[in-house]
Amino acid sequence: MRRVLIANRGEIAARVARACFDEGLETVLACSEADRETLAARLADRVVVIGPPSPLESYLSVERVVAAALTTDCDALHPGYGFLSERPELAAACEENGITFIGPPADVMRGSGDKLKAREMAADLGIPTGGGTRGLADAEEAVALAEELDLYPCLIKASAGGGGRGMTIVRSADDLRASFARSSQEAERAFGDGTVYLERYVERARHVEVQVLADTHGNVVHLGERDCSTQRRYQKLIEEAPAVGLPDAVRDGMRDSAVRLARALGYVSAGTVEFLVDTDRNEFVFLELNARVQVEHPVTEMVTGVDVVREQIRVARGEPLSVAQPGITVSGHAIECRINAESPRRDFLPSPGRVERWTAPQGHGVRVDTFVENGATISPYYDSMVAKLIVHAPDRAAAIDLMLRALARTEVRGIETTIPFHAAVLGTERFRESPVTTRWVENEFLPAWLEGGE
Amino acid sequence: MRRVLIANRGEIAARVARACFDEGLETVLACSEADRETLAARLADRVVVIGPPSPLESYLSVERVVAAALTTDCDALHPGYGFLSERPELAAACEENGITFIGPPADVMRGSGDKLKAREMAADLGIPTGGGTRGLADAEEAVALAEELDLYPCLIKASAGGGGRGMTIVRSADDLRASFARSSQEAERAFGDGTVYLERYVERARHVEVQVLADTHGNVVHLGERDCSTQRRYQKLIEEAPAVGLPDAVRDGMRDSAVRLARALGYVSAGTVEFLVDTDRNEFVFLELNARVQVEHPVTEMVTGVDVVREQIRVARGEPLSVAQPGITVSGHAIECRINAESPRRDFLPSPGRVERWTAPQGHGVRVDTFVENGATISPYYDSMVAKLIVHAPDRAAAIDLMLRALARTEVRGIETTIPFHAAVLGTERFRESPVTTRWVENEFLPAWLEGGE
Amino acid sequence: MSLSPDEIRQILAALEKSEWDEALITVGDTSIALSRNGASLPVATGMPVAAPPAPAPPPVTPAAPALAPVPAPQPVVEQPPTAVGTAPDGIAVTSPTVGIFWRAPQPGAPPFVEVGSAVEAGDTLCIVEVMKLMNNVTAPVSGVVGAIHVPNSGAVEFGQTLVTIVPAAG
Amino acid sequence: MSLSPDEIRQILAALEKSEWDEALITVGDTSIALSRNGASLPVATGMPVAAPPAPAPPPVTPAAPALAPVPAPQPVVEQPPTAVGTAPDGIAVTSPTVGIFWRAPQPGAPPFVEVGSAVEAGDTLCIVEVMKLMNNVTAPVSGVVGAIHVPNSGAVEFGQTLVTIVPAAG
Repeated sequence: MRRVLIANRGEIAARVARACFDEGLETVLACSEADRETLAARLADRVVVIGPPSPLESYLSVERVVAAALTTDCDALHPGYGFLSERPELAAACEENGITFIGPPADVMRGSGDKLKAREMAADLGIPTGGGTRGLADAEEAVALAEELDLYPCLIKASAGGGGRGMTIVRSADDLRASFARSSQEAERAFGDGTVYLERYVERARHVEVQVLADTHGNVVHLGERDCSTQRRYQKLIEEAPAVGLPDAVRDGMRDSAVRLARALGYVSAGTVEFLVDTDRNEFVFLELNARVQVEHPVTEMVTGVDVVREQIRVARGEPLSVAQPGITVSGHAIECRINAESPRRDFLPSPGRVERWTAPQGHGVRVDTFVENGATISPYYDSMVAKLIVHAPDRAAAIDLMLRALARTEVRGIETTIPFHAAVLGTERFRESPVTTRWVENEFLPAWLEGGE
Repeated sequence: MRRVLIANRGEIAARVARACFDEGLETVLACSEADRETLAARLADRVVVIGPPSPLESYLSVERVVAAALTTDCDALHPGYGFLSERPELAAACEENGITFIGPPADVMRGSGDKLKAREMAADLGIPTGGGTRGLADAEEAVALAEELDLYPCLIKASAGGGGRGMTIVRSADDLRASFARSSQEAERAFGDGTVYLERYVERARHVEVQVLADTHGNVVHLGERDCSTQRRYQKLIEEAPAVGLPDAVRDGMRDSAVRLARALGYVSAGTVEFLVDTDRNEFVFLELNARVQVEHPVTEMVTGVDVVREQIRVARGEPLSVAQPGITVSGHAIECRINAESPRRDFLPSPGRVERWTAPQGHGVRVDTFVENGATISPYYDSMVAKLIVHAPDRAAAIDLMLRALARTEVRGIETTIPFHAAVLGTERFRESPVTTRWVENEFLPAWLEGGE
Repeated sequence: MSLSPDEIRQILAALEKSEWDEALITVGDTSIALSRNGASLPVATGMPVAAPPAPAPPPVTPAAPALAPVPAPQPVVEQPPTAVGTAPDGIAVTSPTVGIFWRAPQPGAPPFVEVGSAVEAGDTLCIVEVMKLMNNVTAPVSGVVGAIHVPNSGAVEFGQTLVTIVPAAG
Repeated sequence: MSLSPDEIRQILAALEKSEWDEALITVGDTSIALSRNGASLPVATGMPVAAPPAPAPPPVTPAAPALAPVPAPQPVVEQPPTAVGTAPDGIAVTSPTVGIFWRAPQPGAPPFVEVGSAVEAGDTLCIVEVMKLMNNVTAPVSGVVGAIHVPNSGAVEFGQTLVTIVPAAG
C-alpha cells in the first residue's frame, strides 16, 4: 500500500489523512467542488475534484470515486463513515479494480448490512435479540405477527439501514396499520430497500455498543464498549467510554457477544456491534453491526490508546492487529460532544454558514477532531457537524468537568452551534449522577431546558 | 492562584494559555493593539490591550504590564520568553504588588542574569568556565588580559545579555582594539549595560544546554540536555533532545554541573544552563544560565513527558515539583525546527505579511506550537517566528525522517519561510550522520546549499 | 506595482477630454474611479481586494475583471464599454465529472473535433469516461473549436476546462 | 506603499481643475475620495474590504478611511466638512495606555472637565495612571465635552475612548 484515496469529507477525511500520515502513506482526497479548499483537502497530498457539491454527483457516486482512485494511481481507498462507507458496491468495485478497500470485504459487508440476517446469525449464536419478526410483506402480516408474539409497544425498523430513518414506535394494531406504509416508503427512499420488520420497544433503555477489530489472520478483539444513550430522535449527541454502571455480567456478555458475532460473520476491519440495554431488567439485546469506523471512535481510542483507523489500515494491508486482547486495557473515562451547526433552542434547526472565527481549546486530555478553521464554511449540502470535542480524564466526574471547561473555551463565530446544549446537559445533576436512557434528552432534559430559558 | 496575566504574545502566549487551562487557571492576555485578534488572545479568557504595536510601549513596559495585571485582578503573571521575561524589574514589581511572578524571584534573576557573576559562581563550584576575563574597563585592559591569559582567538561578550548581540570573534590585539568599542556600544543599546568581557573561542564546538527545574522546597532536578548547535549567527534554528554522541563523562558532567549551579544560586522555577562542548577535546565549559522557559523547551517535554510550563506554575504556587530525579527518564529523540518568516535564500531576510493559508501536519509524535492560522499576520513589529514544528520518534534517524515528512506537509501561503532551509539541512548526510558544530550551517551548509540552487 | 501621480494626472486629463460618464481604472494596487453628470460611481467590481480568494481553475472563463489588467490608460478610454467583460478567448467547456478524456468515440476512430472545426450547439466534442460510463460532452454554442486542453486519454477533474469554443459571430 | 502629501496635492489640484463631480483614488494604502455639486461622496465599497477585520474600539477618531493618512489638508478644506466623513458625534479621545482613569488631579479635587465644559486644544481632560505614573490626556481640538465614557477610577485599555469632544464650529 502506497497511496490512499480518501473518499469522504469533513472531520473524518482529516482523521483518515492523519492516520495515513502516521502509516507513511500518501493521500489523495476525492472531494466535491465545494470542498477543494478545506482543511482535509490541504492535509492530503493531492486533491481531485470528482463532481459538484451535490452528494449524489460526488460523494455518493461509486463510479466517480473509483475513477478518481484509478486516475490518481491510488492503490487503496478509505471510505470514512456515511456516504458510501457501508455500500457493498463500492467495496466490490474496489476489488474488481485492484484497489484495496480499507474496510470489510463486500461479501462480509452484505452479511452484516442486512439487519435481519445479522439478527438471525446472532440468535443462532445464542445472543439475545429480543424477539421480533422477519421481514414483513405488508401491514396485515405485521399486525398478525405482533399479536402472536405479544410485541407491543414495538418498533418498525428498516432492514437495510440505520440512523432512525424509517423507524417508528407503535403501541397498537391501529398504530401499526397507520405507520407501516410510511415507514416502508421512508426506508425505500433512504436505502433503496423498503423491507421493514418489528422489534420489541424497550421503554427505558441505554444504547451501548462494542468496538471490535478483526484481521485476516483470524484475530478478533474488542476495545470495550461505548455508551451513546444521550440521543435526540435517534441521533447520537454525546458518547462515552466506558459505559458506567453496568453489572459485570451485562458488560462482559456484550463484549463476548460482539467478538463471537464478528468471528461468526468472518468479519474483517473495524466494526461496531450495537446493543440496547434494558435498564429495568438489566438485560441486553443485539441491535446491529455497523461495518465502518464510527463517528464516536475517538472515545475508545482515548481510553485504550489503540488507534482504530491505523488498525484498519494495518488490517487492509494484510498485517495482523497490533494488539491482542490481554494487552488491551480501558483506563479513565472519555466523553465526546458532537458540535453541530444547529440551533438547539429552535428545534435543532441547521445553521450553515461561514465560520468567521474558530478557536478550539488546547490542553492535556483534550482532543478536537474537526475540519473547521477561521473562514471555513459549513455547507448546506452536507451534515451539520462542525467538530467533535473529546476529553479524557481519570474518571467520569473529572471528564465532565474537563468537558465543561473545554466547551466554555470553544469559540465559534458566524454560525449557531449545539455548544450551549452540551454545556447544559453536562451541567445537570441527572447526567452527572448516573447514565441516562435514550429518551431522557427528549422527554426530560429538553422540555425543562427550553422552559428554563437560559 | 486563580487568574494569570500572560505578558507575552505569539506561540509562547498560546503555550502558556494551554498550561493554565491544564492547571484550571483563568487567563488574561496583555497584548499590544496588533495582537488583539490573534489565536493567543482567543485562547485566553480575556484580553487587555496595553499599548500600541511598538514593543517599547507595550510588551516591554513593566508599568503597563503590571497595571494590566492589577486592573484585571490577576494574582499571577507569566512572562513567557524574551521581552521582560528576564528583567528583575518586572519580577520585583510583581512582588511589590502582590502578584505571583511565574519565574525566579528578582534577586535570583539578578544573580543568574549577570553573566560574569554566574561564571564566578560556577568557577567556585569547580565547573569549567574556560578561563576568560572579568568585566573590562576599556580596550587596553582587554588587550593586556588577552595577552596575559593567552586567549586568542577569543569572543567579546556582553555581560548583561545573550542572543549574540555585542558578541564578536577576535583573533589578535588589533582585532580586539578595532572591535571593543562597537561591541560595548551594541551591548549598551541592547541591554542598557555596556559591560563586556573576553572568553576563549572554541573553533569546533557544540552548544549543549541542560534544562533544570527547582522548587521552593529545595528540590532541584534536571530533564536531560538539548543540543542547539544548528545555529546561524548565534540564532538557534534546530534543537534536539537528547544531545547524541557525547561521552558519558561529558554528559553527566554537564547535568551534574547544572544542578549544582542551580542549587548554589538558590534557583527557583525553570531554567537552562548553557554549555559549550569542545568537540576536539571532549570538554565542556559553562556559558550562562537562562532564567526563563526557553523557545526549545518542547523537545525536552517530548522526551521526558514532563510539562515544563506546568511545573513553573506548580513551583510558583509553592508546590513541590511533580517529579523527582529518579523518575525522570529520557526516551526516544525529539527535534524542533523553528519556522521563521524569513527568506533563507536571501540571507534570511524577514518576510512579514499575511498568512493566507496555514496547514500544519497532524500525526502521532508531531507537535506544532504556533499562533498562526488562516489569515494570521506576521507583524513586522515582532520576531519572525511563525511556528515551532516538533517531532518525537524512537531514535534520531526516525525523528529526522518524521520531521522531513512533517516539513513536507506544512503549507504556508502568503509569506516566505525557512521550511526549505530546514528540509535541506535535515536532508544532508552530514546532519544525519553526526551532531554538527555551531559554525557548520554558516561555514559549510549554507555556502553549498546556496551554490547548489535547489 | 502602482501608477505615479504624474501618470494618474495624465489619465485624468485623458478621461476628462473623453465622453465617458463613469470610469474605473485599476493598475496593480492603484485604482481610479470616476463619474459625472449624475452617473453613479462605478465602484470597483474589479478591485482585486474585494474578490474572495479565487478557487483554482474557474469552471468557466472568467468574465474579465472590468478593466483590471489594462496597462495603458488611453485604450481604456476609447474602448466601448460593451467590450468590457467579454472574454476574447471564447467559451470554456468543462468536464461534468472526474474521469478519462477521450477525443474519439472509440480507439482508432477519428476524433470528434480538431482545433478549427466548426461545431453546432449540441455537437459532441469529446467523451469523459467514468469507470465504464461514457459521458458525451457537447458544444453549448455554435462556433469554432479554439483549443483542446487535454491530451487524449488524460485524467480530468470535475470542472476542468476541456475545450474552448469561439462562438460564431452574431 | 503610500502617496506623499505633495503627490496628493498634485492629484487634487488636477482633479479640482477637472469637471468631475465625484472621484475615488486608491494608491496602495492611500485613498482619496472626492465629490462636489451635491454628489454623494464615493466612499469606497472596494476599500474597507482591504482593511483587516476592524479591531474593536478604534484607537483614533475614525476620521473617514478615505482621507485618513493625508496630512495635507488644503484641498480638503475646500470641501464641505461633512462630506469628508467627519463623525457628527465629535472627536473621540482615546487612552494612551492601559491603566486607571482619573477625572481629577487628586482625590477630592474638582474634575478637570464635565460634560458641557468648553475646552481649548491642549487642555487636560483626565489622567490615566499606570502604576504610579500619571499620564495627562489633553484635548486634541477646541470644543465642548460631549461625553465622558468611563467612570472615575475605572480600568481602561489602550485605545479605549475616554472622552468625546464636539469641535468648535469654524
